[in-house]
Amino acid sequence: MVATTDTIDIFLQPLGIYILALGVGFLIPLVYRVNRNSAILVFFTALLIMIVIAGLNLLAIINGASVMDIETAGIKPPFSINLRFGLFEGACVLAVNTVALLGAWHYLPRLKQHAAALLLYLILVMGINGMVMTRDLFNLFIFIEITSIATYALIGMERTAKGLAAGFKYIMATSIASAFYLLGTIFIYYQTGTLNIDDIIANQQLIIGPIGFIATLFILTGLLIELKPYPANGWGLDVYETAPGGIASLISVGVSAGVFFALYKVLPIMDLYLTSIAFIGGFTFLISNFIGLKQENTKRLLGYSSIGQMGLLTLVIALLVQLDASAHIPLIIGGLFINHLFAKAGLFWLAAIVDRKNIKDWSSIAKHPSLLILLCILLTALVGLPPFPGFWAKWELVMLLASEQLFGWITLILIGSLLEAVYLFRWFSYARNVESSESVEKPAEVSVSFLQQIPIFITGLLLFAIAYVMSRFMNVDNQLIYFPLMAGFAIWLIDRLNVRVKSLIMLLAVSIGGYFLTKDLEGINKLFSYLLIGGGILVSFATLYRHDDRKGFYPLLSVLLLSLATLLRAQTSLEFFFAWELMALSSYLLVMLGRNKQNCDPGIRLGNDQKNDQKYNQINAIKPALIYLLFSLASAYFILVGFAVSYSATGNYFLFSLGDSGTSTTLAFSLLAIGFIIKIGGFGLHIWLPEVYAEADDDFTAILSSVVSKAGIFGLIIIAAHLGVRADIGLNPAYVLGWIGILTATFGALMAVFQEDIKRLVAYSSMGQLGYIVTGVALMSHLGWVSAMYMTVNHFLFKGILFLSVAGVILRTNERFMYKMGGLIKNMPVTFTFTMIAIIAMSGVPPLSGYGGKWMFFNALMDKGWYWIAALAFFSSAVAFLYMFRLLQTVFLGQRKLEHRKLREAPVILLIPQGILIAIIFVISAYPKILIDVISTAIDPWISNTLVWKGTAMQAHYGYWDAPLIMAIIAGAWIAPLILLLLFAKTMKVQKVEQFNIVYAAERPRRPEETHFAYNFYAHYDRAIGFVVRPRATAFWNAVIEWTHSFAASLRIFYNGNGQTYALFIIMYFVGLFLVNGGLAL
Amino acid sequence: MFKKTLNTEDTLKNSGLTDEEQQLFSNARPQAYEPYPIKAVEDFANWARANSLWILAFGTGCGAIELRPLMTARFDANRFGVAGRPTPRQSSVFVIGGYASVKTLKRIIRSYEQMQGPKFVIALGICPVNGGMYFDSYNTVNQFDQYLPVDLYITGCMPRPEVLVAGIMELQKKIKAGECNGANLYVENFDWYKSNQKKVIKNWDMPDYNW
Amino acid sequence: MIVEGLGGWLSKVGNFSLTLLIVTTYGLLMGAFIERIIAKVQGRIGIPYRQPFINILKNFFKRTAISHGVMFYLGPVFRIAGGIGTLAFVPVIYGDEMFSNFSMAGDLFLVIYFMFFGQLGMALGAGESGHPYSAIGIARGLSQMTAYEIPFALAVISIVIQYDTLSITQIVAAQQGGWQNWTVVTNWVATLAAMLAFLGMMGYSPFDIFLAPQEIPIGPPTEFHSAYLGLMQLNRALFGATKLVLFMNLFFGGATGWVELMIKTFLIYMVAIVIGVAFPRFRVDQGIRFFFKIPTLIGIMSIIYVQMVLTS
Amino acid sequence: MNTLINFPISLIVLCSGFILILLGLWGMLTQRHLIRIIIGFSLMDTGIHMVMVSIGYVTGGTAPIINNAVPMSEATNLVVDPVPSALVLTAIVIGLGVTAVMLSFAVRIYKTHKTLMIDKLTESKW
Amino acid sequence: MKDMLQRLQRDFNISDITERQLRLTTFHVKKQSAETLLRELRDREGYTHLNFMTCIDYIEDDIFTLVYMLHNYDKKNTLGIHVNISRDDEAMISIHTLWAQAWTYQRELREMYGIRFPGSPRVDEDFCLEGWDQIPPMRREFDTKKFSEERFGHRAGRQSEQPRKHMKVELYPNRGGDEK
Repeated sequence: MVATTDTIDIFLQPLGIYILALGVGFLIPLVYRVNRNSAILVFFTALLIMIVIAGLNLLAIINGASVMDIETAGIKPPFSINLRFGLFEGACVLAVNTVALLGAWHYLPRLKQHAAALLLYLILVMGINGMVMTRDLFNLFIFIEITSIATYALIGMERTAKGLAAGFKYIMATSIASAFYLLGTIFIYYQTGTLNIDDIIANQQLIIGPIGFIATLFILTGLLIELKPYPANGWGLDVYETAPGGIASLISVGVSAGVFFALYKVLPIMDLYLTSIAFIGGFTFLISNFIGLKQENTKRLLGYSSIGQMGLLTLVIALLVQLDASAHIPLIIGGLFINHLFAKAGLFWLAAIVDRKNIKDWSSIAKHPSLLILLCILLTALVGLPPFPGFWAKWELVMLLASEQLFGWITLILIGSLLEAVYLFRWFSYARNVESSESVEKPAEVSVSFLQQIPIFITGLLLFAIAYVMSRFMNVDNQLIYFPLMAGFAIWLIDRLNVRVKSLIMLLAVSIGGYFLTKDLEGINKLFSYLLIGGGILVSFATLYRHDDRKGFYPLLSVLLLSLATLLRAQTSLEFFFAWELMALSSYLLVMLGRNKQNCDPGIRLGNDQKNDQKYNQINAIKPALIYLLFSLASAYFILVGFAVSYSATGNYFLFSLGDSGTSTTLAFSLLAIGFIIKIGGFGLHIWLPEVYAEADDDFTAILSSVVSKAGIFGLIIIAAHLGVRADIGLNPAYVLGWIGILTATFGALMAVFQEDIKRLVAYSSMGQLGYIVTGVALMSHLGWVSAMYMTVNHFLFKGILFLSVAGVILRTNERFMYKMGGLIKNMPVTFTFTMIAIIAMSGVPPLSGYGGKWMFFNALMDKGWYWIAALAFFSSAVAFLYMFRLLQTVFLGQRKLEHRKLREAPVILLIPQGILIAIIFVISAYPKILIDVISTAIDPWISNTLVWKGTAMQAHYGYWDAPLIMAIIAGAWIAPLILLLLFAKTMKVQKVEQFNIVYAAERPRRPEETHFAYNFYAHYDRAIGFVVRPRATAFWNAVIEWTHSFAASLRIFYNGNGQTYALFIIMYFVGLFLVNGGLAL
Repeated sequence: MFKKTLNTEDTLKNSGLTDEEQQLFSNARPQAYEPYPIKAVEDFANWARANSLWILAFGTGCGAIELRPLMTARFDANRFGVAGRPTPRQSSVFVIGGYASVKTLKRIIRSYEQMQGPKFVIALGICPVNGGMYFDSYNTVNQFDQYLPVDLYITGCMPRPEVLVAGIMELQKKIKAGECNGANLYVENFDWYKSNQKKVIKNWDMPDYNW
Repeated sequence: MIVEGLGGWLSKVGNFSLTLLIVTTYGLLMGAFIERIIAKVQGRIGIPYRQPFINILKNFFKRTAISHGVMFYLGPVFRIAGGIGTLAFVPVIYGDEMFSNFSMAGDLFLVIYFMFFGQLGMALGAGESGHPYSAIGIARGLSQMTAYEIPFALAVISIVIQYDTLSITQIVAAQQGGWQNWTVVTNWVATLAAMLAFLGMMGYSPFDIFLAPQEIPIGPPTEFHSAYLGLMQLNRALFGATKLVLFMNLFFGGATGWVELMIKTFLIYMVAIVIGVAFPRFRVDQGIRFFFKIPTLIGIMSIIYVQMVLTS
Repeated sequence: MNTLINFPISLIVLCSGFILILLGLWGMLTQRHLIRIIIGFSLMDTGIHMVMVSIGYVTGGTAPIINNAVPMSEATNLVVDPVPSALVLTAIVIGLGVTAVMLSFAVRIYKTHKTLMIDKLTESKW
Repeated sequence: MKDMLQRLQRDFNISDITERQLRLTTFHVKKQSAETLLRELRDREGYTHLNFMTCIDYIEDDIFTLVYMLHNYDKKNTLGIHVNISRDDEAMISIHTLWAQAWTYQRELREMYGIRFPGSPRVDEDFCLEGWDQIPPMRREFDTKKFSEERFGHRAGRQSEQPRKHMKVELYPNRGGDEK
């Protein structure tokens, strides 16, 4: 017994992997001849045991076992080759082997056709394991070559013309790289007399002079080339493009992992080159992601992403070593690496089973929810959104870099990540794109068996699991941040239930969850919790009006609402950022669930010619959703850097210590403010807003505008409270913020004036109203903040009403263009009344609640001496009348269309929340003190109270405002003439007439469409000052997009497909490295 | 206040309209109004009406040119409370400016029906009386009062503005005396007027009463 | 200004009703007077002084009417409520508690914003009439309003800076003690900008395109008649006079008695009339562009002027 | 001791090794025919092997057998380093393997493309 | 001018060339060649402006004479092209292809004379008369007086005078209206 356990113990040594691979490997052809299935069984058993070996050993090490050094032939190093199995090696091997097993599962249909294929696969895996574990330079070479040869052979087995050509280029390139490596190895040996890496490191003083320089350079070039740096990586891309998914995934994640690990091992002797390595990595990351923008071939796209990720890893490892921050390696490198490993492998397999060459043809999976979910999970992980490992790693990385003041690298990494998100999620957009019926060539539906999806599914699960483990490692104590995801998952489980049932369950769950999450908040957070959670649930109640199934809507909505709750709860910037990203992601997916009836090209060109109805009608939610995601990500990155700047100054993540940022305060404030402004849709950064609001589901737009946009306001107030007020920030950023706010308000209002689409109109209006709030926050005075909060509450109230009533109108008329409606007051008197009250409240006309906000705002502006802003605010609130009247006039008043005569009132479910909101408006209008007292209490901790009340009247430095009295006077002034009119009406014969009984003489009205003055309603205004609102921002961003794509196109001219060119680049790469690192000086 | 439910006898057929258009136009029958129950009030009201004659700015024929000088310095009808009004809703006096062709008659009827009572019609020139020089024209009506009630004729071809002023003063006298009941006349004999109108207007593609 | 008890409030309402009556009557009379002046310029006699009253009475004495719906009905009510409310918030006679109305409820800002109330309600009423001309007229009127709001807002901000208050009573108080203290003297730039805006506000030529009597018969009120029109005519007199009172208070030293008020408001009104009779009508986009150019520039200068000259 | 000391054989091997490497690289980069490229690779490979061998050579050294002729204490000076030779053996095997794979690729490429010119194999690019 | 007319005479066989006034010449042309002639005049001779087109009813000759009035801005003269069409077959080629505005005239002629212009836009819609249910009113066989009395009635007491007779009485009251 003892003996057997010993043998098992010995067998379970890491060395067992090699024994197993070689032994079983060469056994397989034999078994294969006997029985194919048993060969496969053996094959899988071998892979499984490899995992078990790696896993058990890793567990042992985690449990405190010492690092295992395995010597062969019984001789101590340096004279023997030896393997090392430490924490990093173990983790890497385990991950690679897991991917290999899943990959084999995925690739089995092809693998099982040849015994040799099975053998080669095993050898390949073993080679990778060897690369990771070996501590011998030459041995490393052998493992690299073993891996390469196995790869060549596997590639060659797919006898496609393209695959063979690519394979040959691959061989050429890697053989040159290996040659470099071998030369370097031998020179190192020449100088140090040893091949053992540890010995070499120990004796690195021996590596001197030109020979030492050349030797290290050779080794570095060899390894770097294997990692496919730009531009010497065309061959790698060709292989990614042409190799079958199973192989490509192993090359991308497995081989790269091995080589990367090898690089990590030799880095200690590469001190001289660390900067070069960092630059190469960063450059490759950035450029690959740039070029990815132009790529439409699925696998090549993945190739670019893969190369980019490896570039990022290279950059990070070089930086970490340079900064001597090896303590961060497990989290950052590990996180990024594992993230890349699983996500990329999963994507390659997904690409293989879906088998659509062009990403534009991926719409064929639009009706496969499981494939879509998998794609979404993997892409989300790859982009580094929560809760995946990449998110934590990126956070750690940025914080680390910030604390070292390396903002250049942060910028580069974030730009690269953003670009990557662009093309990856564009791919998702194509996949989500349901084909329209008129499309001529329809890609055939994909038929994918469930079994094929399992490996991918497992990668997804692993990603979640690892993410959780990572968050534990990062000391994220607050497990509640996962609550939204869990709730979402739970609700997803019941997604098959009746829509009413599940929506009610969702509402209930969110209410309970939201209550428990937010019950112990106080101050501003408490106030916002009423608004975001209470308001969110109230507005979400209206989603019940839809009868269709809405798969996925409710889980995502619960994630969104609960992530808002966790956002409010956040104590640290990490929690805040986590919730923020979760909110962005879930709202992106929710937007994407919106209008999806027609086919469209989700390419990210912005804006559209809205006068061109035909074209305009064809839009659907996919393109705006993508733009929304990108702007959200950009916003998140600004916030990330802002937090990082603050962290670099304070050294901790707590939100309340933001204010201690010292000299970095202004920078942190500006970055954070930009981030939130993007989310709010500030001037110049607003272009995502109208399209998203227009194309999202009508009820979800209400949530977006009235609830989600408040998250941005919340963030702004939080940073203003922590950074702006306490830390005595210089006035300038706040003043700039004030201008941004008021320009947003002005241009939002002006844009809204010229919209034909009802949702766009309300969207621009929403943007404009948020502009006032931003300026209010920027005032940094008590009155300013009270006005900002007051307007925030108001904005929630009337935007909720407006978007819900618009939803009702759209539901009934099935139209979005206002000129196609008209006269609906007869059918929908309640909706009209609600809309009218909301609009009067919004316009700021006394006595309704909007006036209070405007009054306090104006007084605060005057107090502060921001006169120009006050003038613009005045102007924009006047302009607001134009679009508000237009909304009422063209939709509810004027001539009703014949086909609209039979319309019914909007569903009661839509009206109930509106009614409640209206009631709140009236209460606040009559007794604003209720609300203002709450607000004032909430912000008193930050700014001392300056409000003066005289009875019911509020006193400011300049003016005074007595809301109940105003209400009474206006009621009196309104009722008196009404009575007069009613009296006189008694003396007359008043005839109720129909819509065409209007004044006409020469020609009588023929059709309501011709008689309804609605299209291009403000044509004269357009003639007068329309030039101000020509879509410059859109044009600018389009130019940015165009330029970026052209730039990307020009970056890839190196990839001409010729193997010799690629080889030349490799040699030039070496020469370049030689020159840059001072080769001539030797 | 609003008479929403009318029994079927009170409604008009509006047969000149398509089914779709039927729903767009009111089919209510116009109704006569009584004088105010108190005589003094009625007299006062008539006085006010007489001194505030708002003429509909619709020149139906050649006589329209004679209306223009009324407002000039020489005749200054403003003195009598006369003013032009571009919309029939607000006007109280309709001046038929001479001959009325069939095509114009249709517009005259529309505009007249859109005016709110009490409303007054002044027929200018000889043509509304008996066709005048257009007595044998294929498209000019010969007896205008067959189609609309006329409160006052001012004959001539054409009458000069002086006569018009005199006519307006005469009309004021009549209004003050409470004799101008054209609107009620029209309503009371509505079917007769309507049948006369329809006799000459062959393409009756409008509601029977243009509210 | 402290009002106590029900009796206090009732007398306040009573006083306000008196003010309302006086101002409306004055507005109507002034309208007739202006008409007569114009007639004299044109060599006519013009309407009798009683004519505006008769017109309104006539409209109320109409015996038939039509209704397009509830909003059509409420439109004129909103309109005149706007007029009455605006007057309620403006102190009419300086130093006279009786005619200070309800100005303790709100400040200048309230008055400016409440001016929109009537316009909005009227626009809704006209909208429900379903007449395209109404909609066109409103579209033009509202656009023009946004344009003249700019110089007006700038001028108001300028004087608010100057007097350091938003309270109309205090603004008037600061101008007491002789004509040299009037805003028109102390801050003539702001007054100039405001008077240019005033031209647009009054809706006389050259800025009367939104009424355009011939092209789009009378614009927004195309469909309104009888008692509706009567209310609107009342409001036109009332609201016009209120605006004059407001301008008088802000820029011309206010008034300490009714006679002073009448003289001052009449003269302010004459500005609009003189310009009105002398200039042809602007197209609406020309009008908007006009306000965005010189008046806005003057408005900007008025703030600079206040900051540089008056408060330094 | 020997004239050859001034002109060590290892240097000759080293130089010719480098020359072969460069020749091989030149061949790989300039020759468009696949077979010639493979030959270029072989040349380069051989060159590397020669370089490796020359590195381990000790002038006048003997075979790395530790016996009486070569005392343990002077082994490092007298004996040719055996490690490079051992490495070269492995490297040759690997080089052979790679060459074989390349040739098999060439065969298959000829079957699918009917050409052996590398500049015709540019299906995938950008 | 003369040259042109001669050429037209040669090519189009125009007849009855009459110089009505200074700068106004009229001539007749056959119905078949009328459109070609008009096109020629417009494109070659610079008669780019169609002043009007109208019709004369020669019921005695059983023809309608269509008149096309063309103007040359360079030469500042006008041509009247007369085309006789039979009253039995009152159809004419539409010239809206030459002058877009011609469709209005053609619509009017269609309404007033019943002349058909196949292909002319909206030619059958009402032009001046709305709901006309008689023969076209400008045809001379249409008795307007009878129609007017039937349709519009006749107010008693109206006296009608023959203008010629009446004027004689007016001018020579002494002689009882006798000229002598």
